[in-house]
Amino acid sequence: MTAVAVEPRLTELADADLESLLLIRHFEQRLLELFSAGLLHGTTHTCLGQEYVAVAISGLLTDADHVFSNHRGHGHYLARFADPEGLLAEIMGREGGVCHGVGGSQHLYREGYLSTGVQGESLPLAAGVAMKLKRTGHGGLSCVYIGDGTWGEGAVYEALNLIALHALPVLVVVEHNGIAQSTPTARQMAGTIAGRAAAFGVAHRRIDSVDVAAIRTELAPLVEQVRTGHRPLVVEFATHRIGPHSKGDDTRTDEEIARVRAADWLPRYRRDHPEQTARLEPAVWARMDAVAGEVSARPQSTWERSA
Amino acid sequence: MTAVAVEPRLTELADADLESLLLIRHFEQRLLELFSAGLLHGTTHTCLGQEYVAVAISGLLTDADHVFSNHRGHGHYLARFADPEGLLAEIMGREGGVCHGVGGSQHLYREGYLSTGVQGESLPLAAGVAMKLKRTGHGGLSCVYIGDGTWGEGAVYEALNLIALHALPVLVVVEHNGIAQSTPTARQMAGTIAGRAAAFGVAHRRIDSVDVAAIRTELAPLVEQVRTGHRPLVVEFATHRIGPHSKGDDTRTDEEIARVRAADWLPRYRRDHPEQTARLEPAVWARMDAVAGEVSARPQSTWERSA
Amino acid sequence: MRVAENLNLALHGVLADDPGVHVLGEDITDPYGGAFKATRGLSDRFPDRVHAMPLSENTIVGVAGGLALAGDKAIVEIMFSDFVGLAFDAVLNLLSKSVTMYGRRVPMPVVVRCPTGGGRGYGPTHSQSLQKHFLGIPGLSVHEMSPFHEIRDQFDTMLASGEPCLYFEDKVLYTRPMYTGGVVDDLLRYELVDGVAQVYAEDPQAATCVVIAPGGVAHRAMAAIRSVLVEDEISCVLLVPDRLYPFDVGPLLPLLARAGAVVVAEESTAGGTWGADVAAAVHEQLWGRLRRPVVLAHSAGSVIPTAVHLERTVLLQEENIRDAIRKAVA
Amino acid sequence: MRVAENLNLALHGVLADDPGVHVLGEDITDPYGGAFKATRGLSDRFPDRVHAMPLSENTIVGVAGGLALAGDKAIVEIMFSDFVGLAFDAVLNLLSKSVTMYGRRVPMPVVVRCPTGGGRGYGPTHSQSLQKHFLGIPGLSVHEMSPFHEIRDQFDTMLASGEPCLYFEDKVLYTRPMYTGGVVDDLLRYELVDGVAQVYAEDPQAATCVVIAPGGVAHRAMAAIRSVLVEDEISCVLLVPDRLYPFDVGPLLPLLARAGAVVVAEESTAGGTWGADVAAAVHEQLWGRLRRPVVLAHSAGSVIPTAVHLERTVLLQEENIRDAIRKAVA
Ligand SMILES: Cc1ncc(C[n+]2csc(CCOP(=O)(O)OP(=O)(O)O)c2C)c(N)n1
Ligand SMILES: Cc1ncc(C[n+]2csc(CCOP(=O)(O)OP(=O)(O)O)c2C)c(N)n1
Ligand SMILES: [Mg+2]
Ligand SMILES: [Mg+2]
Repeated sequence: MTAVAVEPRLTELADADLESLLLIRHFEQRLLELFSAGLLHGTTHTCLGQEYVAVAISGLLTDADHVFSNHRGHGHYLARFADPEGLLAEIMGREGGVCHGVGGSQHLYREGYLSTGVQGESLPLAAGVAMKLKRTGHGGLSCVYIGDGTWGEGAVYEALNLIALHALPVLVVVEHNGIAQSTPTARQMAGTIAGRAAAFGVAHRRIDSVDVAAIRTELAPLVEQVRTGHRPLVVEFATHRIGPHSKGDDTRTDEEIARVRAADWLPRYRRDHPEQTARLEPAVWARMDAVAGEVSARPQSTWERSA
Repeated sequence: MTAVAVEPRLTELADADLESLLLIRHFEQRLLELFSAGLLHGTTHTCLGQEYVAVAISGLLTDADHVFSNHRGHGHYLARFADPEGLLAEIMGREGGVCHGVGGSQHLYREGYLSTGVQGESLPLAAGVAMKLKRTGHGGLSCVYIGDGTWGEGAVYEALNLIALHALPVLVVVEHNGIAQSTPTARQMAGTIAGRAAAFGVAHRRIDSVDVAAIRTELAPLVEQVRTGHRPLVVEFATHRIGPHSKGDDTRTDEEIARVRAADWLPRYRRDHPEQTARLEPAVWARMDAVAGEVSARPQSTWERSA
Repeated sequence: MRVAENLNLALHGVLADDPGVHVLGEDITDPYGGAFKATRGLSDRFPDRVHAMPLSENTIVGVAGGLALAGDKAIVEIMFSDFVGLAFDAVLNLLSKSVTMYGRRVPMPVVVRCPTGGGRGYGPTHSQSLQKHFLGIPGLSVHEMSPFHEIRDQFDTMLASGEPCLYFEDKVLYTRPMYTGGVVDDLLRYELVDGVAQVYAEDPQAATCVVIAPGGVAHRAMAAIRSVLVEDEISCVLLVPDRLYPFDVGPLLPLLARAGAVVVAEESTAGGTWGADVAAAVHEQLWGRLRRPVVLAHSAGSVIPTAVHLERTVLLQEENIRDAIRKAVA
Repeated sequence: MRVAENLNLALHGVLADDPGVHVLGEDITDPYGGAFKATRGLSDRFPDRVHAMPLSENTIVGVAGGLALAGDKAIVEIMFSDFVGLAFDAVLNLLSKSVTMYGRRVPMPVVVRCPTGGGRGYGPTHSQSLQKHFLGIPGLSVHEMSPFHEIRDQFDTMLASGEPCLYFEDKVLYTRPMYTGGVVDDLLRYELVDGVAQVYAEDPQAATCVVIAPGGVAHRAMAAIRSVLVEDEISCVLLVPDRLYPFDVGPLLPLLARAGAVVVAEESTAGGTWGADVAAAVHEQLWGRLRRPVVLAHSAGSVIPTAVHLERTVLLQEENIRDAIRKAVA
């Protein structure tokens, strides 16, 4: 979480991966614009600056895996499903939304994917799914994204204890962006995430890089261990939240915001791979223009109330 | 929790300490007899074999300290207040009970002392009291007794995080008897208690001894650190529950029961200090006879319902 | 057969018949078999689907939800229902919401068993009746064990509902016999109508008072209707439902209207009770046809003391139901 | 003055006047000042008694209890009331029990502030009205913010009660003005009688319908009584209490009896509502003096959707109250 002093050249990614990264970024920037224009209601939490986490992890997952996401989940969803239409329609309450507009930004469900806005709930759920996956024996795992602040919640520890005890195939991805809403991690968390994993005998790996390819290479064998060895793993990404917590509620100092902005992977990637970025980015923009236009024109979602 | 191979001679204790140890033992044996005789209702959890923990710790506490106890709390109470009448009356629902018979065995309150039967609740409460004690600045601390099984509860971790973050004068005494109700610790807990303390940057000391004097000598400087340095501490006693969880619900094997019995401090102390024990034990018996007789003859407690 | 045995058999049966069912809880495995022995023999017979859990009520319920999400089913034992408050969030915001908040029903077949109630001297944190706190949560239903209802049928219904269910088991029932064959004793008969047990000495259609009570209160209610029959010649019918929420008073209205006097008895402490909810529905439906408002009988608005002589002054007793009946028909 | 400002001033005032009061919560310190800015300026002014807490709702409430046990007082902010379920055990079995279960009252002056309710498109887990789940817990009272009640007075009352209090703050109120001087607008007047605001256009003693609603619903209820007055010439009086539980209908009975028609409106989802509890008390007291049963108006028995057009179909609206009034006087 200190700005990277030496910045090695980022590995060039496959077009699909870069597209995924750019899609998440431009999707969310479009969201913030729509909010500013008064076209969206409620709330939203963007993952600006953290997109690479979801893209790196998604590349290590299979269809047999279950993903559990949180309030800051657009990246997790888009990296897995590349479905900006379904997500935008959900957030705008238009026809074709992933959950008919009932769940909204924080509450998404699709086969093998679930998010919720109550911090800490997902780990027990993921443990339960992993119990079943382990029994089924096809090597599926539960992948849970949580933030550093969410380590305040007791449920995280209860579940981690159980996951370790039962040797469940659970991959906990911690997006440690150094802040929870407005509170710096140092004011929320005593000790470290590595220490917490060790307390339960769970493997831990810290990732400081923003290089998607390098991250995957480093994590692939460990993730394989989760699947086949039923060795749960906590991967801690030292990352940076570039945007506000939700909308316009950033009380960090200008210096602090400048510092996190400086850690953004996108300018680095543009600098290291100008040609590829220039080739792909306009198409993503165009796609988001089209998606925003098309979805905004859809009728409001309909929903048959079940309970 | 493995039986002590070499048994060094136990330090001779002051009469008052030995009396306290014996009082707890004979109080609880009397309780089990009263239960068998059908003279007691409800439930009770004895600390047979663990008495020395409470006595050792109580010797390190002052009147400024607050004690938080749990379901297995008779020893904690008696070591602090030497009040078998009040406790027995409470358990029997007779006049003069600590809480007029409302709380019973598990729910005791006296100035500076509180117990409750819901596992995990006491640590947050103790943290709150410690916040106040720290502000007051008279060196008081919160002392919380919990079992190994209680580390299943998320509240323990939430509170520990807070205690460490705010550098609160909290002494967590873990009576690690290797079992929770019927479940061996290995089936309940992944990792270790030491690891858990370390995860939050909290000091930890494991005590394998049953020698009250030696334990106090070892812990005194650390407890002083809790008071004056506001350095919270987890003391883990490797101890043995000789009796059943509550009454007659011991499903351990005969070997296992023999093993825990072999670790009992009392036969050792009797062997090492036969004269002192022979001198004091009859008086404790006699006192418990008198207490049991006197309290049993009291009228039922009365209580003015507040809410 | 005792109720505890019927419960144990139901668990055995569900596990035997459906390979997708799991049982989770604290101290539930053999030889201990649970604090109230309900799960005895399960782990020996189904070792891979009976899971001993650490003291982690919140997470146990969440894990059950995960098993359900993955296509299995789960039955959780909360050792004492008093601790289900630790899982309140998991029940309210995780399991119930998973069924309802994703725009289509996501099945979540989970039963949370809650041994409940007082009368055993276990004290204020091990004796409560918390059913009322779980009423009116969309996607959640609340059921209760009774000596009239075959427990296996209840489990089958709950698991088939595809939504989380709380199942309250009054601890005083465990050692009581299950009733079979329509006979309670030499005086009382019963009949199951639409899942509601009707218990009566004389023709229920001619009863002058209807008492509605969950399973845990049934024995106190039966004692009360017996004594008002003998002492006051008041003929009552007792209705014991198997589900407290949602609770449809519709099918009961003819009986209630004919009697014109209704008592709802439950062990909950005063305030915001299940009875108040039932009463609201009854008053709405039978306005002008009752002699007086539905009489609510419940425990005092008080903590539940440990000492038996004090506990008795707080918890709903047979006499309270008797008094309620007399008030209702006065 | 806006309600949020009144709330903020109340917090400032309590901290300034009583050196034993602490405020605890997530993201409550400056410059952020809380998710809804209620705590703005507190930590700058009282740095050692305003405590930023990790995401640990259960423990925050427990810590507040500890401060109280040690002789201080505490006000907790739960960021969204939806999360208070995580502290259900701490409220039920720790704080409330500490007051009541030790044979004598152990004071536990703790206020748990719960920003609550929907209408802002925050979705199913950030929009609920959970008041009803906390009714009838011995040793616990449930209060609600309103535009008629000086919030400082409410805090003083709650802290002086020596028992834990839940204080629900409907989020839609934050940006609304506080009413002062007995005047709502050109049509409506109000008066505070025994802590209950009476809001009316015409002589309340001559009202044909009484609407009872907590603070969060007051604006919808006022819109409803205004429109039934104009459209249907139905004269209503709206009663807005500052405390939902315990709630004594006694002093209101003359008003209710004279009107003969009563509506209770709340935002809670259907089932086991506060209104049902109020109705039970009213029916018991005014049997034979009401034209029809108390009409309960509440949200649908449904999850609360995120999309505004769907949310509207679920949450209690002005129209629902209007319809309830028409039904009550029909
Ligand atoms: C149980 C619960 N408490 C509080 C909140 C409000 N809240 C939403 S996000 C958040 C901060 C989470 O921080 P972190 O886990 O670090 O994730 P980040 O926002 O940094 O991605 C808070 C306090 C919540 N959603 N759930
Ligand atoms: C929240 C909660 N869950 C479950 C219980 C039931 N219970 C009482 S004691 C106990 C075991 C506690 O084990 P441990 O902490 O090791 O203490 P020990 O009994 O060994 O002293 C259990 C499960 C409880 N009292 N509270
Ligand atoms: Mg964060
Ligand atoms: Mg133990």
